[in-house]
Amino acid sequence: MLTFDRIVPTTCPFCGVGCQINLHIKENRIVQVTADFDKRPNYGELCVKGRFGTDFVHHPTRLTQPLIRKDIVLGQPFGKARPARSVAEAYREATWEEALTLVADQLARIAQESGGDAIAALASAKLTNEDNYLYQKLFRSLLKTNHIDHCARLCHAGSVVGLMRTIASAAMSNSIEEMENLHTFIVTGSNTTYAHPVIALKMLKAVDKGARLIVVDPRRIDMAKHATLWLQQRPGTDVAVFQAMAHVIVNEELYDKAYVATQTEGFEAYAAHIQRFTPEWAEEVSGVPAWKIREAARLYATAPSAAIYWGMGISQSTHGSDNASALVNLAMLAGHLGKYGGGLNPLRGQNNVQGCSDMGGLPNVYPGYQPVSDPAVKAKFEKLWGVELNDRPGLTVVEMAQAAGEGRIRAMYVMGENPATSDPHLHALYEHFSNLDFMVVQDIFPTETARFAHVILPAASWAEKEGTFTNTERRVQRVRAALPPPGEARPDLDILQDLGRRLEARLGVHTAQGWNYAGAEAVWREVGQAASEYAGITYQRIEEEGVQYPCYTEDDPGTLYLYKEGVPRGRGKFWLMDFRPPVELPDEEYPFNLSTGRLLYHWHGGALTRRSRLNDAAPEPVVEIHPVDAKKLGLVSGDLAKIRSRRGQVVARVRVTDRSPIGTVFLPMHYAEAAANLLTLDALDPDAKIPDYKNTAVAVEKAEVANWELVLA
Amino acid sequence: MSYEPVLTARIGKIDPASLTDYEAHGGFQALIRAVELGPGRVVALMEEATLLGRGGAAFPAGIKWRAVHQAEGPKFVVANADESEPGTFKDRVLMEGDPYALIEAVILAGFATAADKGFIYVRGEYARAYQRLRHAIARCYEAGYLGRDILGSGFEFHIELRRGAGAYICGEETALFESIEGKRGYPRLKPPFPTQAGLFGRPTLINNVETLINALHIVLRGPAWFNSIGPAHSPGPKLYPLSGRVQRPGLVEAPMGITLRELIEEHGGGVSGSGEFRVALVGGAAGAFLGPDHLNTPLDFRSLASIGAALGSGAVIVFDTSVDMKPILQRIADFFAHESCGKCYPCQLGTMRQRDIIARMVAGQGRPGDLQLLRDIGQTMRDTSICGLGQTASNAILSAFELKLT
Amino acid sequence: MTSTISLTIDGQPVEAPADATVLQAAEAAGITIPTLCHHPNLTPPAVCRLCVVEWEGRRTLQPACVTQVAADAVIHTRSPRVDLARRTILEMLATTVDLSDAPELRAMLAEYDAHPERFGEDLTRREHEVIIDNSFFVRDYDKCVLCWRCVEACGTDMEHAFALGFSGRGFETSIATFFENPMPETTCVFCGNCVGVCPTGALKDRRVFELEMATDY
Amino acid sequence: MTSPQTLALTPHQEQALQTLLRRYQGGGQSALLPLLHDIQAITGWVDEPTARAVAHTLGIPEIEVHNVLEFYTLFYNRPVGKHVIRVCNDLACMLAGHEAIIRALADHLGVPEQGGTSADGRFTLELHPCLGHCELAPFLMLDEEPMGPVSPDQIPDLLGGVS
Repeated sequence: MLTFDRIVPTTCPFCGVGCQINLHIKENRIVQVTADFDKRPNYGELCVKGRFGTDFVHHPTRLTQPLIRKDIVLGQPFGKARPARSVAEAYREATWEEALTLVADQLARIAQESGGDAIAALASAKLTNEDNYLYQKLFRSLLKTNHIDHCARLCHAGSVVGLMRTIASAAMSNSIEEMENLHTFIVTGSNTTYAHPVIALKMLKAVDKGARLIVVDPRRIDMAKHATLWLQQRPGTDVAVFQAMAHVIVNEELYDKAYVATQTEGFEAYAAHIQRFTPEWAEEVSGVPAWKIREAARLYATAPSAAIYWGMGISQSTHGSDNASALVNLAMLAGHLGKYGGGLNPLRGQNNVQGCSDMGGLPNVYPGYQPVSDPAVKAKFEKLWGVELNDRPGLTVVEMAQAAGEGRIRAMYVMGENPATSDPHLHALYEHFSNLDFMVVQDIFPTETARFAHVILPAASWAEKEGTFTNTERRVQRVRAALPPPGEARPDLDILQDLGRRLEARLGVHTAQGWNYAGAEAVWREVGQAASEYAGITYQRIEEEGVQYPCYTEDDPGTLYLYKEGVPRGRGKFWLMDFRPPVELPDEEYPFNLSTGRLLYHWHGGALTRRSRLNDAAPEPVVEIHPVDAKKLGLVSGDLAKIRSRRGQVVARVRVTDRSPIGTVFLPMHYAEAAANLLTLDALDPDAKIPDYKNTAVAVEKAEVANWELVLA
Repeated sequence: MSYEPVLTARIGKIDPASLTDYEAHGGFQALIRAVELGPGRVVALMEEATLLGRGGAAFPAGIKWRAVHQAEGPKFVVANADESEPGTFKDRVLMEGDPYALIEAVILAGFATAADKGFIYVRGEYARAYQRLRHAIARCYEAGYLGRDILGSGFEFHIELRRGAGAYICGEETALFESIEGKRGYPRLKPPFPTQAGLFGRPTLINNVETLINALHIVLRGPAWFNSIGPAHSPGPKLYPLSGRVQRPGLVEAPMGITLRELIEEHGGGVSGSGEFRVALVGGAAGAFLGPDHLNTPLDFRSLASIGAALGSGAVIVFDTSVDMKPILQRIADFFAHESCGKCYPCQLGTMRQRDIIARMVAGQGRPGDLQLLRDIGQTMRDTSICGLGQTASNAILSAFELKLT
Repeated sequence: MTSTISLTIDGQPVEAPADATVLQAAEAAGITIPTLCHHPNLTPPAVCRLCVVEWEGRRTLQPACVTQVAADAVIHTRSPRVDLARRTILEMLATTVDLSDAPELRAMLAEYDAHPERFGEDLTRREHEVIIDNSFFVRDYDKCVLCWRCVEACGTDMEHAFALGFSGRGFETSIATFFENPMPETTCVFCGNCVGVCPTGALKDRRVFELEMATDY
Repeated sequence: MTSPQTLALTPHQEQALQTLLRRYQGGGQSALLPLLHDIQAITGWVDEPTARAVAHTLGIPEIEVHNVLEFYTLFYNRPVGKHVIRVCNDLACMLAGHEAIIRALADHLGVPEQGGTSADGRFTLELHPCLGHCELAPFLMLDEEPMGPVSPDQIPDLLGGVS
């Protein structure tokens, strides 16, 4: 029997469920992951990623030394960012002193030449709250730029806008522990068993106990098997289905009259507006039988309490904000807000996407969603940080890249993100990046994005540093250093503080706190000063189990579900919208719809999971094609297929399956060698600035050669 | 020999396929009577008759009928026809020779308890009984004894005939439910009991075939008649499947409490083989060996319990003095090792260890502590097994050692 | 709120909720009852029978993990009958499977003065090849005590994957996949929740297994 | 299970099997034993693809079919002879000389006395726990046909009369 050197409790680094795990360490390697059966939120349950996928931290391609482009000589001008074929060939090892001197010099120079608005920074949904807080503070306080964003833009921006404009709060309202006891619930645009496996288990327990599940999804996802009703809408027709449900709820007078009267506004106009969205009309548009829409509306509206859960399928759309607003309308009609087992619940994709947004990793808000454009807020932060601040909201992820292409952004700093896989229309992105005067990537692996950097800074992984993550249910949980970082890699907090000290010296700016925090805990205490909803959460309190914000004081137990006292906006606003089809529809030249998404065995851009044994379970890109389409194309499982859009092409292995409807092919987003985003388009939701990852017109044909060149190797 | 058989009266006299023949010999008179009396009165009759369950556990049938009668629907009646106890063939003879009687009894039980549906679970190996029941059920539907508005009573009832598939354990009532539900025949934990939560989690009346057939006669002839047969504590007619070394093996119907000697001498024509009685296994593999000292012990529930044995199914297998008992014990041990379902540890492990130890003893390689091991295993199985299989799996073997049969 | 009842456990007066199990009532009173198949997050299968207790007036010993308390019950968690049953079960288990990876069970063997060797050597054992058919975990059914935890975790108690079930029956039962296919060809999603609940090392992270092999030889 | 084996069905059997599966569509787990009995009446045993089809037909997890096939001795998930002879080897039949019957069958079929399938695949000999015909000992069942008491010299005729 093996004995371990130590067992370190921490938070899983993958999805937003935030499972509590124990790392069993032997000779500084993670050899086993377990979970305690009495600990929230997962109570001992894990998925394949959490239990078996953390070995990426030991992958031989970990960055262990600062790297600088070989052609850069200190003190000399150097060229634009352009992709290196191989990190090993194009970079030389450098000392931290040399690398950070270079970074500080260049950022200071560009800030002085063109102003802070020429600098953009990507924060990271993978990193800790403390990392992200300090990161945005560094760019805001020293470089005076609000061009700070992160990949939440690409996943839930539609949800955030849809929720903010109706109820003025974007977090998941209810909690994981309620899921086992649901009465009725809707799951839409969420392949929960893949993307949030442990949450799916709680939902299935509810179904076993008799809960009624309504799945609204074009794909035959596993949850559909367990559904009381499965509404299989045509891709991109979500609004039609939800508006028709609202039509039924209003016209059959199933709505919560007291709630609507006292807690909402705009009902009359809304009720009039939705008259044309009849179930029969919706059947025409979406393909969902009118009777099913009626039945779903009745099940949802007449339940004593009913929850709505959604994922990327709702938000990743050029009408993502409308999709989310349509769901808000339903919840307000039925009065399912502010109760146990109800609510509006966007399932957050990444381990700390909630926290990164909370910490101000967004272009328009400081920590705690306090607008940068609000003079009172600006004054508050100027006082707290002791520096002058910029009140112009910054650019979003895709806009930043586009601005780089136009020369308005000259420098980019990317910490723990990989836009060169996750952004839409990658060919355009590559061109934009290649126009940057200076680019820094701080990461644990030489990612696809790192190939554009002038300087690459090696960071500690999640298992090698202290801090906190905030899970999808707003629970702030501890992350602990279980291992030393490899080589000279350093925790992000150390790197940022070192850089902060250098920038202060060069720019002659001095923040009140300086850049010598005693550790992650000290940073977290400052977060509490910056935003009161975290003030009651201390490291001491979350030693054993996390606490759900809002939590204002140390004796505040935290918040299980939101809106008990009404929504933050005061009255919820019914949002009027029309049905808009997807931007790009299949046509003769590109006859199929491409939907992108996730697999169980991989996560996000694959930077981590492709470097773990998870890759053994799903080693190559696979495109799912419906049997009817496959027959037409002469394809069988195991063939190779070329998928072309107006923007690019990839080759993937064919799997014939009826999981997607006829006419839709599905490609996972995790494979750099067949990056789905080479195909997607960068048209954006007008409000949320989120691209549509679920509707791209493509052509599919048989391919003979895969030609997969593994960028990772 | 004043006793006139009732349970087996029609067997051999009627065509088992013929409903009219059955009706001509008193068939469906009990059901007609029951409909006249009404469910409450039928249940009361069952309570007044001291009918102890004939499957082996000797639980008072009236208590079960009352409990299910009072339970809220939907509810079920199940005929346990999974007769698998070695030496036992009584239910087979009843079903093959008089299949309509079982069907009538199930309908009657369903009527009395206001059940929604009946199941007859027939042992998988009993192909002939299954075919005859299947035929008979179809005839009963045609004749209106099954389906809607039976005998004009307004009562609707259906019977589904099920086949086992080779598992002794499915004679255990909750394992039988699992089997009908399409699962492995694992016995359930009790409580809850079948009358509370049985088949498909609903209140269920489950009786052995012989028990159900007795109900027909209790309704027709009355509890007083029933209680007057045999000993007062466990009265009524009883079927004794008699086999082994007797001159005339076969199914014997006699008043409860007949002695072993009467059974062998008067019904079985005496011991065969050497002609000299050595021992009898009473109650099948789950029962116990009785030696010459017990030839005059009445074969009823209480009398046998008082000497540490059990009537069980009533099966009696006779051994004469020429029989080598070692392979017999080995066979009993093998039987339980083969038939343990494997759910609970004491039985899963104990039946195999018992088999291993008997095997080495039979092979002349026994170890000094082996008998103690068998006793420890036996007590552990009896004390901790989930169901009757494990609880009784050592009885016969330990009783054989008591009688020094080896 | 359920009502509270009084009973006696090991001569000690105990108060317990009326719907508590004997195991819960005893634990609350600070009395330890050994368990094996019982797991707080899973439906108790009550198959191991190691938690049996003697309940005065009841014919058989009662499994504490599933038996509900009753007013005025007099219960003994240790008695000659209880100890004999636990010892015999443990001895039979130890002569059937490899308990080298089950320290809690080995401690129980010592506590109950179990002597598996008294059963002799010529016994039927359950022997299986180690199954290494995926990158995540190995299955070493030599060490499997058939506690059912993995099957329950794979089924409705946790994962709803239904990849695990049973082959054979009785002593010859083994945990198996559909037609004993390799894991990757089943409905397994490699959540490893089965590994997480396995009490004897029969299911093990492949890295741990490989490290042990490397150290052992 | 060693090498996976599959059923070789005639077109007629295949059609009967498909008809059966349609009849049981959506039947749920409670229909599992009846369906398996009905399938075996056509095919003799249940191979992996058929077991999978059973699960899909009834709408239950595949593993439940495996669990049941493995538990019940009358269900077979590996090939079995066209005819199955089950000889009772329990107490009453032992006392009536079942050994001679088994020996005669084993000799005739060329299979071990513990049971097995004849080389031509026509017969499988099985020893079976008490078949509940103790008054007819020694007893055997040829497929579903009960036979007893039988004597060893009847065996050749008995087998010769089978198609």
